[in-house]
Amino acid sequence: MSELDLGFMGEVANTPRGKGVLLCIQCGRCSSSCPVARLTSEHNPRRLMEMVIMGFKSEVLPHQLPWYCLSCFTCLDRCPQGGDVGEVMFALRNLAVRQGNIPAGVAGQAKALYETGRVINPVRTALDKRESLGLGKITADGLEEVQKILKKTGMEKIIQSK
Amino acid sequence: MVKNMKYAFFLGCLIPARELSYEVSVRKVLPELGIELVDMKGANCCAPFSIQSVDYASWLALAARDLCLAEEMGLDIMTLCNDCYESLLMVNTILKRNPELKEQVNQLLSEVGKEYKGKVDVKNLVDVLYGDVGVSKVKSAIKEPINGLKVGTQPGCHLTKPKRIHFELLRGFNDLDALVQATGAESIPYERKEMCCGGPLRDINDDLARQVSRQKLMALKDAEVQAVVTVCPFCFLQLDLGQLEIKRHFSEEFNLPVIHFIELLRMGMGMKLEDWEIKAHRIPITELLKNRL
Amino acid sequence: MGEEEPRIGVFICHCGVNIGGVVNVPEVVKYAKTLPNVAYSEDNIYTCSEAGLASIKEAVKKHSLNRVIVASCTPRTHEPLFRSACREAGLNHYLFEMANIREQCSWVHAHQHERATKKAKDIVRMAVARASWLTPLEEPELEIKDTSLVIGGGIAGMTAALTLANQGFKVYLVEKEPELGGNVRRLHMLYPTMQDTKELLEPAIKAVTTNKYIETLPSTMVADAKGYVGNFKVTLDKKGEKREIEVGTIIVACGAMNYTPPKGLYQYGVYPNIVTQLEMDELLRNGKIEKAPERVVMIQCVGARKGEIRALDLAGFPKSDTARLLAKILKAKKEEGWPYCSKICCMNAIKNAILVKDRFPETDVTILYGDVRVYKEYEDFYSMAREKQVKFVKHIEEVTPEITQGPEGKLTVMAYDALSGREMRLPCDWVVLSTPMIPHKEEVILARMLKIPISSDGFLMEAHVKLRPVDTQMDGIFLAGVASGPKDVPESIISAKAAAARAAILMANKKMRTEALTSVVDEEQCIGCGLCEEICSYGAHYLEEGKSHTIAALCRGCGACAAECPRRAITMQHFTDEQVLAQIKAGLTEEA
Amino acid sequence: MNGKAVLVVGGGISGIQASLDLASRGYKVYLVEKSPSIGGRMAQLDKTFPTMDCSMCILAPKMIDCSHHHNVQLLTYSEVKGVKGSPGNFVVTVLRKPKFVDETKCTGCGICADHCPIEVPNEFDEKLGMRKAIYMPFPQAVPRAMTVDKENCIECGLCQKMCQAGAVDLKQQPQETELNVGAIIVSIGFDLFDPAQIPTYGYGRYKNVLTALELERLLCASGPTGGHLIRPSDGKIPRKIAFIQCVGSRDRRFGTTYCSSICCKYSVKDAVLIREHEPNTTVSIFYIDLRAFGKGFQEFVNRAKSEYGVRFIRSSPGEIMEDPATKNLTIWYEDTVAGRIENAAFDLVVLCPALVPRTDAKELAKVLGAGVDDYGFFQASNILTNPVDTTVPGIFACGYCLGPKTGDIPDSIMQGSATAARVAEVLERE
Repeated sequence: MSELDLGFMGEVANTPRGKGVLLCIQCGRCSSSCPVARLTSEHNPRRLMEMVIMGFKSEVLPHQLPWYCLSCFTCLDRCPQGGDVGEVMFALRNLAVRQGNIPAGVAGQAKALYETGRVINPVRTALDKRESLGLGKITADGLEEVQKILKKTGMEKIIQSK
Repeated sequence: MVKNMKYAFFLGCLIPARELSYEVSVRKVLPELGIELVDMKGANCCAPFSIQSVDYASWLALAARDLCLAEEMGLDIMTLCNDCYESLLMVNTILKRNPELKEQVNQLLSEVGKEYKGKVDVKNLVDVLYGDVGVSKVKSAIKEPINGLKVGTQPGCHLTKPKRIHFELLRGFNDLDALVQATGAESIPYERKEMCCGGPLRDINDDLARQVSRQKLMALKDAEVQAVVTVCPFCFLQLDLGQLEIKRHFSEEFNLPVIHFIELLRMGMGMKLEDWEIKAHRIPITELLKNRL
Repeated sequence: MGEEEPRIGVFICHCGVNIGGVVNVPEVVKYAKTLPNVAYSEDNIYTCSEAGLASIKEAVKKHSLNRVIVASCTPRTHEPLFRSACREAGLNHYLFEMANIREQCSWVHAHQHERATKKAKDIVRMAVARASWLTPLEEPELEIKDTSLVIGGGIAGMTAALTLANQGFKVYLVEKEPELGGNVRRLHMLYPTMQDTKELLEPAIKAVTTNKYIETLPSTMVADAKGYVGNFKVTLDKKGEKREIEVGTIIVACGAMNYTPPKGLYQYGVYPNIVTQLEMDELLRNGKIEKAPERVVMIQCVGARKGEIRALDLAGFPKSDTARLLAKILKAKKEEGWPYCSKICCMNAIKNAILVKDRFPETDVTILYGDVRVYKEYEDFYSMAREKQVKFVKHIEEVTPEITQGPEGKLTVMAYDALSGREMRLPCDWVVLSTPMIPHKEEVILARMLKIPISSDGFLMEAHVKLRPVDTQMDGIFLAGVASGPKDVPESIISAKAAAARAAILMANKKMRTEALTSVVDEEQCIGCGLCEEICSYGAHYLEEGKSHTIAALCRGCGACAAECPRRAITMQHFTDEQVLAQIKAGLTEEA
Repeated sequence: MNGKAVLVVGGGISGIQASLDLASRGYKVYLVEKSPSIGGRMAQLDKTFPTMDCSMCILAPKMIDCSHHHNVQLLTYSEVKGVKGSPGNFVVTVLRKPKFVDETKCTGCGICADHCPIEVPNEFDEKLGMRKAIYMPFPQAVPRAMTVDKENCIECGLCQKMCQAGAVDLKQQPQETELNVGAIIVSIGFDLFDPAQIPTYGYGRYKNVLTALELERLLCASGPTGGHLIRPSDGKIPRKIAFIQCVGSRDRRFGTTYCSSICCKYSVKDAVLIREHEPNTTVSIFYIDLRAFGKGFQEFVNRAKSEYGVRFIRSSPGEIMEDPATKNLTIWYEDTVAGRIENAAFDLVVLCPALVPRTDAKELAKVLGAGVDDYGFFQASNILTNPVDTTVPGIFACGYCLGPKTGDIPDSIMQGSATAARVAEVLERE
């Protein structure tokens, strides 16, 4: 039995995308609508909200739980309380990242973003193909500004720490 | 009234890197319908969901920077990818409604000499075709109707959800179907149309991502459609490439061709696909469209 | 039998398909016509409809009927209607008889059409036999005194008193405590407006005490009550000083009390910082919680929604010793808890949670619930609490939360979170128990005195739980506030106003007629044994000069005295031996 | 009779109670009702908890009392169009819509309806049954007179020809009447939230998804199926039935954030009735919080569980899907206590929609100058101390038009009596 964190719900609720957790009445419309929850018992957005409310911080943040969400926003449409479960997931992932819990795929995209200004970059053959089709060049015109912004927001640090 | 048919064209990351055929078709078809596309020089990644998961402020600032570029161009944005669309649209909506947040974001942007003013709108390919061009004009542009083809459409989550954002803009769930019908093809209703393709779980839990796609494909198969029509390049990738992966992992074969909507429209307008474009589909479309290719 | 030959009209109702779908109604009509003294018979789709009633009136005139029988549903709901139709046709309404062929026939034999039809004929035959013996009766007219007694000076009692006084009726307002205000006095603030209770009470008390029509009698109990609707004689007792008043109506607003758990239940009374919501309210009001607690845990439904009271225990209402019986049940319930939902505890807990949060924003307030029953707009109050970061946790109620005390007096609640399936350890500084509102002893004594039955939950019973929620089975006595079950302030006020409205009807009319269905003592036969006085639950018999007499206004026509009388000196009007025996005989006779 | 008059708007149970209390107290009462008959929602119900009395059977005597009472004047098929004046002296304009039938002549025999060639869905039966263009909404209607529904009437004149009482008058004109009253009571009741607004539940698309009020009509012996519980798609007896709570209630998306207060309770009642009707039919109730407050309800829930085997599942389902071939329904839900996401097939699904203000509540409020609350219900002048006063002196409200003030029948009756008390307080003071 893990120790409950008294302030976890407040911590989540105080983030820009996490306020919805306070609206949750645990009705289960999100979980029964969630395409992932229907496939695996590991993911259950309703239970995740309950764990946040109760303060099971150590069971939520270091694990894969918030990363199962597809962000398909079905729950946002169906939540009768406007609890924005899918949005709260972003709040949880933001907090998880700050604890160092970031899946490799996401970390890779973030890194690419910082280094190139884009999360996906073309391979050599694609570049050649573009040229042969007369499509415009992919430039890095905005990169410098992107890096400045990411430094300012502190995301650069997160990227470098990985 | 003549609508402003000129857009700042936001390509995003995935399309220019991996789905050139989509880009080519858009560049061929839209001018024919009177849409002028102006490339956005210096645009950065929209900050999709993966980036939003890392940091909130970075998302707002990066998307706002793209919006600033469009403001400088004096044009509304048109996106192809649903991820780009939702990201830019949400930030645009949030910042327009929240002056305090706008102030904070502008503080970040001042670092790079930009200021978000909230003067442009964000649209998607479907919005532009449905709202600006109009179904009737699309229909009249069809020279070789795709008669007899039964398709299931995949508008993709972020074209329609959350409803409170999209419905306010009067952008509906059935816009894509109306456009598909205009090409002569038949849009068959199927269960779980609103369901996600599974793509966002790629690289996080590939197995689950495939299982979600599989559910979607099974529903499409049950409705006896001949092909899936997508708008979002991620949906396309997940459902097209995904079928090969499902075959590998579940030994289950759907053989359901996946087509970008713009390709359907292009063929209907009498512009044939080129060989490399046909081959860009991992599930072959040659059998299905043999008379048109 | 009356002087003229009986001419009976029999009206048989289809009740849509309720009866007509099972019983062959036309056949019963045909059969009825063959019975002795039946002059006319017909069927109606709905005899209770305006058309049906018009048809009865027409037939009475056209066929010179002097008895009317309607074979349809239950007299409980429909007899008054048909009786008034008879009256309008110029017939004494005691010459009307009802045969129930729905509840007692078509509904219970829905799949046996033929046998149901035969039974319907039997029932009609019995009614016809009885009807031949019916005699016209006159209903006594009673004077109604236009003064009222309101028992209980809480918010409901004060509201009822003011409502009557505002209409110009003299009201005696009796309160056992030295001050008015009742349960609300003990509260700090009222949900959902978070209004100070003083703002509610002070104007009300002032309005009551300055009203020239209201005589407020604090520190006073009702010692005895006699009489009947319109003419109650009540003895009041103010610390031994007795006084008798006469009133026309009585409104019982005697309130209820908060359940205090027995020592040891949820460690109540064992550890100091375990209190009820009411006690927490007082602590907050008096600023007794000085240091910000780290966490406050509230537990809902302590002693509520638990245990079973069998309705049988209270059925009947025997005169013998209701108070003792009830005391026994009350005691039993204290151990087991009360079976009902007390309705207001969820909002009360939320109110206190908000008060704690407002005072100590950093304090964690966790409410363990089974169901959050924040009905009506209180849902918004619940949302408000959640937005203030009060935590609501559905715990597995079957597992009683375990409360232990640590070294520095710190409490720990162990419970199961039903919705995450995890065991929770909740260290806390306070445990607050939400306990139900329960009936109190005075209520039981009053019930006995006023002869009002008690429902299975221990509260005073309404005349009809659905249709007559503030009336009692005793004419002229009404219920207001929580005496009939848990209510919050606005609900109590509404019920008090409703009770006042019902009482005002009687007093404004200044007189009323009562049932003629009463017992009559044949003084020649009576030996003055007093058995009837003893058996009567309503106090309708008294002995004078060695003979029993009936107070018609109190007699409910139950017939217990007639059955008990060793000399057969008591006759129940409208249920005479001749009438009943004729009916039974007809029942035992085979269909002709 | 003390010569003072009161207007009661809305002839449901609370309006009826207010009217009877006032009339018995000696006031002249004008009872205005929009539809052809008084009776309101209670008339539509099958049985009432906990006595399981047939709702109509206990209501009908009160309705008839109203029509017989020498102090009550019924103005059915009528609407309030204007109000002037002040407490003690209101002048009210009432529009009497033409019934095209002379109420004083009509005996309600129904021969006209037998011959009317036009059939339309009956609103009283929640459109599950049919009525004619000349009709009586239900057999126990008060006043017992026919009404011509001019929107659907083809003016063939058959009704006029068949009526032996000469009551049909197709040329009847609307009439405006002015009433002088001392006080006004509003008791116009509620409407149901349209469940089609929650598309994932398929109401309106799936034939076997019903509202609870539609179910009441199906269970009622005088309903469109004669009390046979059959499902609309194929007339078969449903063997698995589900109730879904909070359809539109407790929902911020539609502004209906309140709890409708009655759905949990009537669902348990309906479940028990169904089990008594069809012992081989199972019933599951999907709920969020089971709000069985009020006298006797918790005990009733316990009995429903133990004696009747009704299943209670703590869950608000995400969606319902229909099998196009069998029209059976699959509910996707999470048993939140077990933490399992499941789907289960049902033959019939009953949605319990939120109770919302009447569509014309705002208009009436405007005519009266009375305030409405955030939801559109009539606003009480002080929810604690004056719960049945509107914001206008001399105008009172009772029943569900005040919002879900616990809302069930006894509460509506208490409020009806309470408004009668308030009226007397105001009128006697002068």
